[in-house]
Parts: sequence; C-alpha cells; structure tokens
Amino acid sequence: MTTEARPTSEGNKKLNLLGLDRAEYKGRPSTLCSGCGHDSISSQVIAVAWELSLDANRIIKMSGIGCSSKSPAYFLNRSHGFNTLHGRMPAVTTGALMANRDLKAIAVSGDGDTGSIGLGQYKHLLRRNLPMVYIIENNGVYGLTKGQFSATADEGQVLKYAGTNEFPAIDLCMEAIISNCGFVARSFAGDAKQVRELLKAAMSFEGTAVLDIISPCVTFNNHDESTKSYPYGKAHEERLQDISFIPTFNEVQVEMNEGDALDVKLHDGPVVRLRKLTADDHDPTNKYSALKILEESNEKHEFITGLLYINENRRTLADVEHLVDEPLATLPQEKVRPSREALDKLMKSML
Amino acid sequence: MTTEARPTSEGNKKLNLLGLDRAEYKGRPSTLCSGCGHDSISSQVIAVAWELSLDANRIIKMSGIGCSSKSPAYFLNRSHGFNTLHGRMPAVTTGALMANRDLKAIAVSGDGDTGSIGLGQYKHLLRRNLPMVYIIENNGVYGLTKGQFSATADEGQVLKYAGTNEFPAIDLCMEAIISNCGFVARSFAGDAKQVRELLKAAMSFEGTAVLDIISPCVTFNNHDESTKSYPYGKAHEERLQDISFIPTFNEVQVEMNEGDALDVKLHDGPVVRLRKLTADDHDPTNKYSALKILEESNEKHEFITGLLYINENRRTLADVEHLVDEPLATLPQEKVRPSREALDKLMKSML
Amino acid sequence: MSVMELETQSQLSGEPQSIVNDFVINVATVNGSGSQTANTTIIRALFKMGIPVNGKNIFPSNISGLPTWFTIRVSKDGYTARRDKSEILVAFNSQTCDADLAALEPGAVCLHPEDMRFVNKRSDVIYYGLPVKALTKEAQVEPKLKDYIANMVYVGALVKLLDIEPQKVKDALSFHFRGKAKPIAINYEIVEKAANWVGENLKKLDPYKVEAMNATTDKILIDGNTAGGLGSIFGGVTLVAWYPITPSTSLVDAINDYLPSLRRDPETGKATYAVIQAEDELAAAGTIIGAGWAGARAMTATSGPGISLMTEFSGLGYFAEVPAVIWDIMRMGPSTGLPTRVSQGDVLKVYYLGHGDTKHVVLLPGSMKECFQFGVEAFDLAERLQTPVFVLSDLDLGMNLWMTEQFDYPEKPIDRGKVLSAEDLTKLGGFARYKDVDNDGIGYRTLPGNPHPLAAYFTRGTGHDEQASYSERPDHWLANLERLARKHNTARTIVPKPVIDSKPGAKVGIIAYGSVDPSVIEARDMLREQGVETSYMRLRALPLGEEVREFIGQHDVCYVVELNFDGQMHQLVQLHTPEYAMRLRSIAHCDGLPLTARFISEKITAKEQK
Amino acid sequence: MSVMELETQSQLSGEPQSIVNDFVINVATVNGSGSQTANTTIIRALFKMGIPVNGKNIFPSNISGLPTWFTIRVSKDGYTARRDKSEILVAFNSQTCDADLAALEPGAVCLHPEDMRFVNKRSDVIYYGLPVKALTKEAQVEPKLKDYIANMVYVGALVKLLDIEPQKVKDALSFHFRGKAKPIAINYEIVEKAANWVGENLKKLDPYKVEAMNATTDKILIDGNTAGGLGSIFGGVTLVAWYPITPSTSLVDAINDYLPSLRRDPETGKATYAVIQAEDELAAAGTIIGAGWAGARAMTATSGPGISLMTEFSGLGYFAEVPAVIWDIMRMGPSTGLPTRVSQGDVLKVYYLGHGDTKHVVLLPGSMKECFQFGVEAFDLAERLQTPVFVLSDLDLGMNLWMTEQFDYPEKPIDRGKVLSAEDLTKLGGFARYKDVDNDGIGYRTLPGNPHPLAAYFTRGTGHDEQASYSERPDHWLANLERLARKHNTARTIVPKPVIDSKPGAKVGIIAYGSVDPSVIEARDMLREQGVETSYMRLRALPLGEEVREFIGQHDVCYVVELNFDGQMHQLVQLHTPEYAMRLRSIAHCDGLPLTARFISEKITAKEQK
Ligand SMILES: Cc1ncc(C[n+]2csc(CCOP(=O)(O)OP(=O)(O)O)c2C)c(N)n1
Ligand SMILES: Cc1ncc(C[n+]2csc(CCOP(=O)(O)OP(=O)(O)O)c2C)c(N)n1
Ligand code: SF4
Ligand code: SF4
Ligand SMILES: [Mg+2]
Ligand SMILES: [Mg+2]
Repeated sequence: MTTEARPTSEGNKKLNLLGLDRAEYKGRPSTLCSGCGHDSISSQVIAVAWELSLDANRIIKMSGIGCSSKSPAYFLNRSHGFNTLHGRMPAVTTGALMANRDLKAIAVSGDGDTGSIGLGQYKHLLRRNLPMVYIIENNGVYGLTKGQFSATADEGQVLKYAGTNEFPAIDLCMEAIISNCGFVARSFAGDAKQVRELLKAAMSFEGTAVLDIISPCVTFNNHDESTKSYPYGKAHEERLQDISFIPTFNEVQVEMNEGDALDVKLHDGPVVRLRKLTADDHDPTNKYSALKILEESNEKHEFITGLLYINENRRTLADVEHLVDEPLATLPQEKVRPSREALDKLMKSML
Repeated sequence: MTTEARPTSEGNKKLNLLGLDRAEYKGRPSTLCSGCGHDSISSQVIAVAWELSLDANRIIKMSGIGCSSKSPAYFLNRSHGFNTLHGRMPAVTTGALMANRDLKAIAVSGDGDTGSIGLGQYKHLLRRNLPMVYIIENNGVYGLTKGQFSATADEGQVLKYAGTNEFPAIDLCMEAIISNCGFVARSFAGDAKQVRELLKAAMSFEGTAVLDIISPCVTFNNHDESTKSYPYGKAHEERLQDISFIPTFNEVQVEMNEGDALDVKLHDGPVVRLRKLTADDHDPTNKYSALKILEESNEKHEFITGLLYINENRRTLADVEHLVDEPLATLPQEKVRPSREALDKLMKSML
Repeated sequence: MSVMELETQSQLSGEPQSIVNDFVINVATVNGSGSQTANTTIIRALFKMGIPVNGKNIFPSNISGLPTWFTIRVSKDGYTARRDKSEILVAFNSQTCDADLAALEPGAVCLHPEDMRFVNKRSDVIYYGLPVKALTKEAQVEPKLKDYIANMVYVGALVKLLDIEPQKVKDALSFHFRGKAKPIAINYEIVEKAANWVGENLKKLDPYKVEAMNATTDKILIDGNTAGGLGSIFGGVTLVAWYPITPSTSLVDAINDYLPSLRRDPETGKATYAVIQAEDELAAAGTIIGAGWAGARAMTATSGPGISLMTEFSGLGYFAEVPAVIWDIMRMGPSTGLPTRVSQGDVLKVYYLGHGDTKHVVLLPGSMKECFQFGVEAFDLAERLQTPVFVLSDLDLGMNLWMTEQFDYPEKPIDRGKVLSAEDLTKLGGFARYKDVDNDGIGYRTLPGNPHPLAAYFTRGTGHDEQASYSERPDHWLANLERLARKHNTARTIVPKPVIDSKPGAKVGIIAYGSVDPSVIEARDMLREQGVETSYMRLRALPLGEEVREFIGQHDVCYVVELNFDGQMHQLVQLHTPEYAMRLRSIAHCDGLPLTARFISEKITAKEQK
Repeated sequence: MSVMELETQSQLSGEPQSIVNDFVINVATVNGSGSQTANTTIIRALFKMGIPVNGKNIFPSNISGLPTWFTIRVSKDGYTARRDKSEILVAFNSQTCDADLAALEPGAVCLHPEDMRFVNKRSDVIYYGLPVKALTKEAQVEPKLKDYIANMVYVGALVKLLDIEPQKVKDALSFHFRGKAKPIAINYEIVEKAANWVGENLKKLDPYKVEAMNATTDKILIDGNTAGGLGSIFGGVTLVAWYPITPSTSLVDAINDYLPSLRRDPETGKATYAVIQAEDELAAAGTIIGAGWAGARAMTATSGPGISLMTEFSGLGYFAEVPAVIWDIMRMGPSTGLPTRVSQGDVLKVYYLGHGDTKHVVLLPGSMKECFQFGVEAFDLAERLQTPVFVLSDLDLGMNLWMTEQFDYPEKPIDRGKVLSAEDLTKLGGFARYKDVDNDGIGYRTLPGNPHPLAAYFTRGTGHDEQASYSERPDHWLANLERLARKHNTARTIVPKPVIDSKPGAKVGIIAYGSVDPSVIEARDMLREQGVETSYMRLRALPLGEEVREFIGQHDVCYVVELNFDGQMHQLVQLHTPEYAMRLRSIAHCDGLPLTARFISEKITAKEQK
C-alpha cells in the first residue's frame, strides 16, 4: 500500500503513482474554528495519502463524535466514512475491518472520545489489533461541548470556563503500550514534518498504530500555560528522534545505514529510520523502555514526541480468526449457505 | 476504623472490641459452587472485619454482576449492600460514598465485571480515588455464564468449553498503577494469611485499594495448567514479601523495626510491615519499580503476589470536592435549601 | 377423568385403570448434579417410542447446588404447553422435597431415594422408595461421577413403572453420549439394575404408563437457540459479535459448534465467518453495525440488559440505515430480573429501541421451524430494508426441548438488497445514498472497497440530505423522516404475515405470539369443550399489517395473550387499530413460568360466561 | 393588517402608517462572532421598555464560522411563540444573505453592512445599508474584538429606526457586562455612533417602531436551563453527576454558577453539594443511583443519546426503587440527530425506559416557572416514590430567552419520603424493605450509615421478596410487580395535574405539553377569530390521570399537538383512554424548529372546516 510520489508533469499538475493530483485526496471544506489543530492534522493526512499513492477506495475513515471526529469529512472524499457514536468508533471499526479484510482504516478520535467515554473500547480494540491508524487529536478538552476538561487534561490546570482540573491525566500512549499496541507515537499538530513521517510509518504498519497528537483547541485551551497549546508545544516539544519513512522501493537508502540511526523494517518492506535526538537511551522496540521514558517525562513534565514503541510481532484479528482471503462482505451464496445435503445430514443426525 | 480483637471471654465466645462475636460478621449461606475461591475470600473478609472490630453500619458492600459479585451477600449481614449492574459497580459506589463520606466500601468484582465490560469505569474510579477496598476475584473466566474467557485469561490458554484464548491478558494491577491507584496488591485465594493481612492494610488505607486476588473457578477453570487454578497457584505462587499489618495501638512493635523489613505507616497510625522474600529489589513505594516487576514477571510467566505499590499521597474525592464534614445524605433542610431572601435577591438581580 | 376419581376407583377395584401417554413427570433435583443427562434420556426415549413429549427446565441463576425442576409432559394428543400440575414427582432434592410433595394432587406418584426424609408424608400419594446408594455402590466410576449416575436410578425406575422400552433408553443414551460405548454402558447398567430392582421389589399402584405411538416419525427434538443458530448459519451469517448473557448464550454456542463443520472453505479450510466475543453489549452492537455497514451479514444475540445497552447503537442503525440482526432471547425483567426465567417483556422496548422517533422491524418466532426460518430471513430483511432487524425469542423457546418437523432448506436465494457495484455506478454515473428512487423508502448503498471513484459516501447519525451530506435544514430532516416512515410501511408489507385460524361464527378472537402458541392451541380446545369457539391470530412480526385490522374487525372481542406484565403487545395492537380499541382485552401474566392452557381458558371463560 | 397592504398604502401616502410593538426581527450572523451580546442587548432593552419579547437562537452544531439566526419577537399582545415570517432582517452573514433575503415578505426591512453583496437584490424590500467598518474603525479594542463590536452597529441602527430608548440599551449593556464600565462604554459608543449615523444619513421608509409599555413590570428574562438549575438548588440537590451534551450542558453550568454563592456552608465555607463530571452517561446514571440509594438528592441532566445510555440504570432504579432525578433536555433524534435543534421526541422512550415491564414518572414543564418549580418537586417526588423521576424539557425552553414572573419560594418543606431512622427501627423492631405497609405501593427504606443493627438490607436488580432477599419464586415476583403497579398508580395521583382551560360549548379540545404551550395559546386566539372555539388541556406529567379522561370525554374531538414525528403523546393518551381512541387526532410535526401558532391553527381549521 506504500509507494511514493514521483513527480510526473502533466500540465503543471504533480501526479502520484496512481496518476492522481493532490486535490483528489481532499475532503469537504472544514467547519472547524480557523486555526484548530485538527485541521492541520487533516492536511497532513491528505499530503501523506497522496504521497504514498494510497488507493482511497480501500481506506475507510472512521470516527466517534467531537470536533476531532468531524475531521474525516475534511479529507479523502473518495473514501467511505463513518462518523459513528461518541466513544464507540473502535467497535464499529472492528466490525468494518472484519467484514472486509482488504480495507485499512484511518480513524480519528478525540481525547474525550477516547480517554473518557471511550477508554474501555480503546483498550479492547488494542487487544484485538486491527489494521488501522488510530489518530487521537488530543487537546485536553471537550471542544464541541465548549471546553470542559477531558481525562487527558493536566492535573491542576486552570481554564476560565472549566475551572481547575483536580484529577491526574490519563496518558493514552502509556495505556496503549500496556494494552500491547505495537505502534505507539506521540506528536504535535504544530510539527507537520514529524506528523507526516509518523503517519506514513503508521499507514504501513500491520496492526493498530496509535498516534496521540497534541492538537490545540484555539477556542478553549490555547493559553501559553496549557501543555496542549501551540505556544507551549512550540516552546517545549522535545523530539526523541528525527524520523524518516523510507518506502520499500528505495532499497539503496536502507543499505547505507548510518551510525546513530536505528532502522526498523516493516513487514512488507518499508523502513522507519529513527535518528536519536535526545540523550536518554530509549529503545523504541522495548516496551519496558517505552514505559520508562513516558513515566519519567510525565514526572519531569516534559513534552516528548516521536515513536515511543514499535513491535510488529502480533497478528491482526483477521489472521487470529483464520479468515478466508476474500472479504467476508462479498462472499457469494455458495460460500455462505451450506448445501441442501448438509442440512439433510444434520436433520437426520437429530432424529 | 482499625483496632484489633483482644480476647474477652464471655461464656466461651470470643468477642472483639465492639463486643461482637465473629458470627455477627457473617453473611447469608453461599450459593456458589463448593470450593469456589470466592467463598474463601468472603471468609477472610469476615475474619478481618471481626478482628479489626469494624463498625458494619459504616460499611457498604458493593458489587457488579457475576458469581464473584454475589459474594457481598455472603459476608457482613449487618452492612447495607448493593448488587448493582454488570461492570458498573464503580459508578454506583462513587455516588454512594459521596452521598455519605462517613462510609467505607468493600467492593467485590470479577475479572469480567472489571476487566471486560467494566474496564472504563474501573480506570475512571481510580482516577477519582474513593475510600474503598476494591477486590477483584480473578478467575480468568466468566463463571456465572459458564466459563467463557475473560480479559484476564492468559494468551494461548485452552479450555474445554471456551477453546483457545488468542488475546493478551489485561493485567488489572498494572492498569491500576498507571491509573494512579495508591494501593495495589495481588494475592491468591489459597493464601489465606496474605489475603487477610492485605485486607487489613487495605481497610486502613485512605483511598482506593485494589486487591487483585486470583480466585479459582473450580467448575470452569481449575486444571493444573491454568494459571488461575488452585494447583498452579499452590505450586507457583511467589510472595514478594511477608506482610503483617500492625494496628495503631501497638506502638511498641512499630519501634522494633528489623533489618530487612520495610514499614509503611498509614495516615491514621497503623503500619504495614513488609519483609522481603524475593531477590529482586522491588520498592513498593516506587510506581516505576512496580511497573517493572509486573512487566518482568509477566514476561517470565511468574505468579508474584504481595503489595505491589503503595502511596497514600492523593486526596480522596470528598476532599477534592471540599465537602462539608457531615454526610450530604442527611443534611437538614436549612443546609440544603437557600433562604427566601436568597431567592428574592436573585430574582431582583434579574429584573 | 381426574386422578381423584381414579384413586377412589382403584381403592374399589384394587386394580387401577391405566392412564396412557397423558401425564406430567416432574423431576426435582439440585443443579450441577448431572440430572440433565437422566432427564434428556427419559424424554428422548419416550420421543423415540413415537410419543409426543415436551421438556421444560426450571433452573436457578447459579452454577450448582440450588433446586432445579425438569418437567416432562407426555401427551398422546400432542400438547406441548406447560401444565401446572404433575402426576409423577421424582423427589431427588431434599431441599424441596416437602414443598414438591405438597404441590401434588391427591393420587399422584412420588419416586424418591429411600433415605429421603419428608417432614410430613402425605397419605394420599403413592410412594416408591428407591435404594439409590445400594444400586450405585458397585458402579465403576470416580467418586465425583457417583452423584451423576445416581440419577440413572430414577430413569430405571420409570422405565419399569411406566413401561418404557429399554432399547429406546439405550438409543437415547447413545444419542446423548454420541455413541461413546463406555459412558453408555456405565449409565445403562444402573438403569437396568434399577429397573430390575423395581420389578422385583415394588408393586405398581399407580395408573400411569406409556405405549408406543408413531406421532414423532421423522421429527426431531431441538431447542430454539440451536434452531436459531442453525438458521443464522444457513442464512449466511458472516460476522457474529456477542457478549455472554443467559438465556442467549446457547444460541451463539450453537453457532460456534456448527460453523466449523458447515462453513470452513473446502480448499483452504479457512473460516467464511468471524465470531467475536466483545467486551460488552455496546461493543457487540457497534461491531455488527460496522460490519453490516461494510457488507457483512452481521448478528448478535443478547437478552434484556444487553438490549438496554444496545439502545444507542440501535438508533444509529435505524437512522444511518445499516443492516444488522439482533436476537433477544427474552428473560424476566425489569432490570437484571430473573436470568433463568421466561417472559415476553421486551416487545415494547425493542419496537421503540432508541431515543427520538424510532421504530424497528421485529420478528416473532413461535416454533422451532420459525426460529430456523427467521434466522435465515432476518438477514434478507435487514439487507433489503437496510436497518437492524430484531428477532424476539425467549427462554422457553430458546432453552427448552421441543419436538418439530425437520427444517426446510431455504429455497429463496440470499437477498443482499440494494447494493450498487462499480459497474452499476458506471452505468448510473453516480448515486445519492438516501434518495428514494423506487418510492419504497429504501435508498441504494455502496460498500467500502467498491473501486469506483464515485462509490464513497459518508455515513452519520446526524442530519443529512439525500447525498448523505451533513445538513441541519428543516426540509431535509423532514424529508428524511418521511422516507423512513415510508420504509417502515414497506416493511409492514414484507415481514412474515400472521398465521390466522378463523373459525366461522366465532365471536371471540385470540391474538398471541411466540412461545405462548402451544398454550393457546390447547386452551382453544378446552374452550371449545366449554362451548366457546375461538379464532386465532398468531402474530409473527412488527410492524403490524392490515390483516390484524381485518381479524379484529371480524370478532366481537379479541384477547391479546402474552407473557408479560403490562400487556405490551396489547398496547401495540390498540395503537394500530384505534377503531377497535374497545374490542381488545389483555390477558397478560408474568411470573417466570410459561403460561398454561388452563390459565388462558379460565381467564377467557371468566369474561365470556358472564 | 399585513405588511403587503401597508406597502401599497405607504406608496400612496408616502408616509407609512406605523406598526407598533408587533413584529419579528431576524438577526442573521455567523456563530462565534459575538453577536449574542448584541442580540441580548436588543431584546433586554425592549424588555426594559416594558414590551413583551421572546428571543430564539437557531444555531449550528459547531463552534464557530457557521450561520446562526437570532429571532426577536416583539408582541404587544404578549405572544411568545415562534413566527415563521419576520418583518426585519439584519443580514450580517454573507453566506446566507441571499437566502435570508429571499425568505422575506414583500415590504419587509433589511439592514446590512453597506459592502454586503446580494446576488439578486429584491425591489420589494426596504434596505438600510450600514457603514460598519467606518463606524468601528476608531474603536479602542484589540483586533479580534473588532468583529464583536461590529455587531453593535446594527444595535445602534435599530435603536434609531425602531425608536428604542437609548438609556434602556445602556441598562441592557450594563446588565450584560455585570456593570463593568469599560466594555459598556466601548460597546455603547458604537451603538451611539451607529444611531447618530442612521439619524443623519438614512430616511426611515418602514412602518415598524416600538413604544414603551408596562407589560414586563417585575418580570425577568431567563432561559429554562437556568430556571431548572436554580430549581434544583432550591430543591436541595446534594449530588450532580453529569456528562456534557448539548442542549443540557447549560443546566449544569447554571448549577455550577450558582451553587458556590447559594450553598456553601456559612461557617466552614465547605460545599453542601458535589458536582461530578462523569466519564460518560452510564457512569453519570450509576453515580446518581448510588447517591440516591445512600440518601443524597441526586440528579443528572442529559439529552437523547445520554438517555439511551442511561436505559439500563433507569431500569435498575425503577426495580430496586432508588430515588434520582434525570433531566432530559430534548433535542432532535433519532440517533445523534441535530444537537442544536428542538424536539419533543423522547416522550415514549423515557416513559418506558428500561427493558422488561418498566414505566416511569415524568414531569413536563411548560414554562420558566415550571422549570424552576419542577426542579424542586422532582426531588420530593423521587424520594416519596423511591424511583427515578424524569423531567422532560427541551432546547427551546432550555436555551432560549423567556419572559416570566419571578419564581415563588418553595413553601412545602422538603419531603425525604419514607426513611426509617435508628429510633424508628427500635420502635418497630425491624422492617421489611419492600413490604407495602401503607397500601400505596411504597415501602420503607433505611440509609447506609444508620447505626441500628437491623438497619441493613441488600439492594439488587434481581428478583427479591419483601425482606429484599433474593428470590426466584413466581409468587414473589408477581407480588412485587403488582406492588410496583400500585406505586405507579399512587404516582398518578400526586404528580402535577394538567392545566385545563375548558370553554363552555367548545367541541374541540387541544392537548399539548412543554414548549408547545405558547404556540397553542396563540393558535387558540387565531382559531377563535375563525369561529373555532377550543378548550385546552396542558399535560404536566406522566402517568396520565383521570382528568385526561374527563377532558376528552367533554369534547367531540381532541387534537394532541406535539413536536415530534410519531405523535408520541398521542399514543400514550390513546393507550390511557381506549374508549376515546377515535376522538383523538395527532398534530405532530418535527423539523427542528419550534411550532408556530399558524401551523397549529391551519391544521385544525383544515380538519374542522370540512
Ligand atoms: C453519548 C454522547 N454523550 C455526549 C455527547 C456530547 N459530546 C459531543 S462531542 C463531546 C466531547 C468531544 O470531546 P473530544 O473527543 O475531546 O473532541 P474535541 O471536540 O475536543 O475535538 C461530547 C461530550 C454525545 N454526542 N454523545
Ligand atoms: C449487561 C449484562 N451483560 C451480561 C450479563 C451476563 N453476565 C452475568 S455475570 C457475567 C460475567 C461474570 O464474570 P466475572 O465478572 O468474571 O465473574 P465470575 O462469575 O467469573 O466470578 C456476565 C457476562 C449481565 N448480567 N449483564
Ligand atoms: S472548538 Fe476547539 S477543537 Fe473544536 S473546532 Fe474549535 S478549536 Fe477546534
Ligand atoms: S462457576 Fe466458578 S466462579 Fe462461579 S461459583 Fe462456581 S466455581 Fe465459583
Ligand atoms: Mg478534545
Ligand atoms: Mg471471573
């Protein structure tokens, strides 16, 4: 599913390998507040889908309810989309992906949608491991209902409308890691390049990839002191690594592996190259090291971003269930209705 | 709330400080299968309540739905009990404890009740930190519905009825720790003494204390290979510490602190004494060390029991909400209905 | 003639006149003691003798140690309804033996272990004490199986006392143990021993016996959950998402049992289906909505509490128009209620499931054949109507043993409904998801994965226009709800019609549905004997159609008979036919047990004979 | 007289005959642009002039950038219902200006920024272009506030054109900004500038103007959610558990705003209440059930989707008999529907909320006073009846601005219902939780923490006997449901009675409830003018009582008017009075907007005048 755009000039339009112009990956005009972090994430999704020449017809856009969950309407018009119920996107997505194993989901949720009402489904989805990119547009508040604290808001944070948050924040990356999610990353909507590279890697990951992206709510939670704001993110973001996604076909690059860079090869060829940027000895292939760095950065109130954990060893649910290769959704009658003889035999056995 | 029984002979009955016989802490006859781990836990609850001379009228017994959740009917007849809905005990308990801050809850749930349907409420309850002992009677199956796998069943486990479990187990202790629960312990229904001492400590802990007790289902999950069985538990249990609970009044004992023992003093005086039994350098007051030992023992398929994490620094919800000292439930009209003048003033201000 | 009269008679003649193939055996035991094997052995042996039987298990909501009763109705006339009195009590539970004894009519029979202690032993009952321990002593089984085989003692006793054909008991055992020689032998040995002991030591004093008939030829014994599970499989189910709950669990168990043999791909051996045990019912409902949306034939099975948790998703399925099948095996509510007791208490709730203006399509199977048939048709209706379809069965239908003719192979090819392929789209040059092209309220949909560039549309539970775009416009909202109403009326015409038996000249009509059917059938015979001729309409689906109006119109009064407290179907029928509101009477009862024919006929005669 | 006639007139006379205090202003803006301040300033200024007004906000379900309309009805006759046509359009939204313009009747007025580009400017409308940029240029505010104050331009223009008293505008601003001098000054400066500019540059061509009255003396302007929140506080709420959802959020906001000042302990300053933001509605419902069980006066507020998620807990509350108050501020369903549009679509759903045989007590406030009053009484009823009590308000009542008399202080002391103290228990020597001692279906309960050794009992959603012990016995189950039915009938007699206005000789009755009231009041006047006299019964609670039967009995036909698609109350009334089923007609409409009087009267005349 991952191939990269080679500039082909047709007129002055830049076309990807499917011969599609970037505009073909657009969605409807956004109705979110101008400046909302969610919109910048949507544009990265569009960029990546185009660059990787994704087949929009084999992607489904899934979401719950919230400003964030509206996003799927604003990218990939050519993909089927389902704006489901608040906190319940994981279950609906599980059903859709099992019905048609050729599909891959780009799912968008919010911190309220996933961390509050949806926490249980989030955790159980990760246990099942479905082929999808699970994007959490994390702003620490319920945007669509006008700014109450969500479960990811920092303890002690103060907001004009919501008052003071007295409860410890839920770290959705840590939650993902202990739920055995194989791809866990944190990023910042203001860091376009990192979001883009992580999205590419996530799209190529076989299994559920969680992207917890701090995505400022410019209307309700964008003061300098807020750890979910643009000012704070710009000032405090600490990238763990410099991430670059290397699609399959560039074998060359993969060879010339440099000193401090770690190359993680994904199942169908592509490579995620991680060049370390911080002092600490974090090994993203080690679950326990991931827990450690998160626990520490939480204590030190650091805002670290990057690929926290990656491990592609788990099978996806379709394999666990030994599904036939064709989509269940389109199996012909001969395959799904046992024969007249079968019923006969059965009835006889019950006489 | 914690004082210990001194033998007073009245006839040949042993009475506790409230002058109550052990029988007064009993419940109704159990309707569980004979040999069910849940029943042995119930009898430890009875023993501890009597030994600590707990005032049954200030205890509420809360549960969800399941064989385990039936347990509260089988201890402390003198306490109010509420057998709520499947997976929803945490919310109901939150309401009850906020309505009357003088109450302490002994809550019993199952691995299905807490780990499957109730995972979200479990995590959010821990975020709020209410004064209760949260006992999970963990048998890896849904007993009451006849033995399907629950979310805590080991990956790869095989059962005659349920088949093979293909999903990674949820570790409810690890979940509790990252949800900032201040008292997290694991035990085994077959280890009466440890269960008892942990229960005493938990009863004295100010906040939510989680006891994840492996409690074999003799009917559906008690084969030697099952890590939730008696045979396995008896053969493999590795106690992290030798735990003894020292009630307030025995100041003496607390002084004579011995070499390798760690004494943890609880807010209103009592002490939990932990004498290390294993090689590893686990510090139960260190969250991160607790995560580490769990992660490692999971990898090594070890069955460790004991006090994994203890930290009493969080306020309970009633304090966070700055509640008055009297129970909200019994506030008189003068306290809950503002005056005629107040309404008048309000109305005038709206003219 | 009543047992009472018999009693006196036999006292006179000393030789009771026998009562053949017409009595009820009530086996009282403790659950978890393995009596199920003994009970199914008896019922199947009788069934194999060609005698009409029905077995009902009244069991507690725990795993072992509490009282449980298994009643076997033997009826030469083929009645299968529950009867409230039983002639033969097998008193094998000391916790309840006295209460069970007290409930017997004079002249009834009581089999019991000889060491069973009754507080006050009645003098008007015939006792047969059995030396259970002695008879099982030498059996070569591990101790914990001893209790199990002890139950074979009463089987043997009944074989002798009722004159059941030994060979049929062997057959029944071999059916139960799937031909495994050892257990068959061990159990049969006890049966034989007990039978012989009875023959040598007891004098038969009661009139009850069985005689072979041929009333069960080519029939099978099955429970409704197995029938429904098989129906789902032959209906082409491809995804099941569920969460365990009594009494629906055994429906999914049946699916899991039969899928591997019936639905693995012959070449690859891979599964043409997925069964997912969800973390709860919200997730189960969400999963089938997602699967139905993506083109699977998706289903779940649950019961009251699960239905409540599926409320929000059912509304989404209705409004976003996603096919799915939801089985509700009804148990006693409100709330957690009595998980192991039957009711028809979810009718109103399910019809209106969801907030706002929601109305669902509901199927009401009334027999084993219909559990199978509706299991198939539910999928066709769901995909044709693009909406969740509910199948309301109950614990009595679902978990008890019923005789039935063999199931018919579904002749109608699978109907996937209005789904546009890439080719269609090329022809049409696009589509509008929610446009009422055919004026039946049903739009055309595409499935994700359809390669056509115009295939995609956006699904939501919020307001939308014909193109499925978000819209808050009043006219769009209204047009959409009006179309959904048209669709509901389309459903009205294609769901299974009521089964009507109109008796010329009958002034009284009976309206019922589901598991109440056998009781109504028997009650009508009783009423006829008392000179009250009745017509009968058995409803098989919601929404209700014109036939309902016509049927009521043809009778002075119609009794709506059902197994709930509020007369829920009575309410729906009244709403459907306001012009006949005053002709309708509700006979609603709900105490956890199946309705008896006597109850129904007495209720009706009470009202009709004044 | 209609605007049309006026037009022509004014053409002749050249001098329009003025229309005083009887028109609708429709302000079209973009949400998030701060127009709320401007709109509430206008409406409050008019209100302070003693003129009857009502304001309705038609807003989108997003945070900023989409069209929103605020309609202000000015009615000397005191009508507050929505009217579908408006005489004055403030066209400040370029996205919708053409559609808004097209919707105007000939002769209407259109205020707009001078640079607003209309695609086709109608010739039969009076335009007033305003130099918005110029007028706000020099304002001393940070750029992002520029848009905000720009709205003050149309305020100023209206002040001049309609002849609104400037002082009242100042008062309104100072009310809005709670007396803060700076913002008042900044905004008023623009108002003045704009007013002056209009005076100097525009010739008034339209007939619309306002004149002071004294129809609002001692009245206040408030929204129903604030009224309900205050009612809850004066009702003695001690625990609120909630989860945000439009349009119920502002009810809890109001509670949060007022609690600290009204309910902190004077000595300690500590809270006599707890407000808990739950993680979802299941948790919110569970929390109030737990709190109510332990003795708190517990409540939640939610809307459609939340109600669906509260289904299982509502059934538990009903069956375990736990007091709790649940506000449902109804919005458009099914499913997520339209969160910012009004409906009365949850009536059926809420009455039957829960699986099995469940029926709830439901209050139906129809005014600001009742939102307050029922906010108080809901707790008394819940504790008296030991059951969840639902209060069904809606978005129109809850979020729009209504005139009302001041609220009356609750005279009845708080009723905690049948709660036994330790002393009581000593007297009684114990109690049976579910025994119907008083034959009203209501048992006695104890609260956890009661020190008496016999105080404890065990609460469950499963079958239980009078002592609250688990029981599967059929007679126990039946007795319990029968008692619950008695309790429901007790509720029938103590819930708020309908408000009835019977007109002697009227053959037509109108039955309505909730926010539809003002439309019905106005419609009845219209009908009277057309010779159709009507009686009116406004329902205020479920279950329905005898008065309903009597009222219907007194009329040939009764129209049940409501704001949903299925005629949900019509269904409940029909079920309540089968004998009158054919006298009932449903007038149900649901497009997201409040009903208009015209719609109702036309529906009725259409049916009555043939
Ligand atoms: C069952 C249900 N409860 C509540 C709501 C109201 N609601 C809509 S969005 C939302 C929270 C959204 O917060 P988040 O997921 O963080 O998204 P954001 O708007 O912040 O991007 C809530 C509570 C709903 N739609 N459904
Ligand atoms: C909403 C709901 N869904 C399903 C059930 C059926 N049910 C009863 S207990 C149970 C599982 C209990 O498992 P666990 O919590 O592990 O308790 P155990 O019986 O193993 O002690 C289930 C699924 C229910 N009562 N309510
Ligand atoms: S409210 Fe916040 S989250 Fe929602 S669209 Fe506006 S900025 Fe984005
Ligand atoms: S089934 Fe298992 S869990 Fe339930 S009572 Fe029996 S042994 Fe215990
Ligand atoms: Mg958010
Ligand atoms: Mg369990």
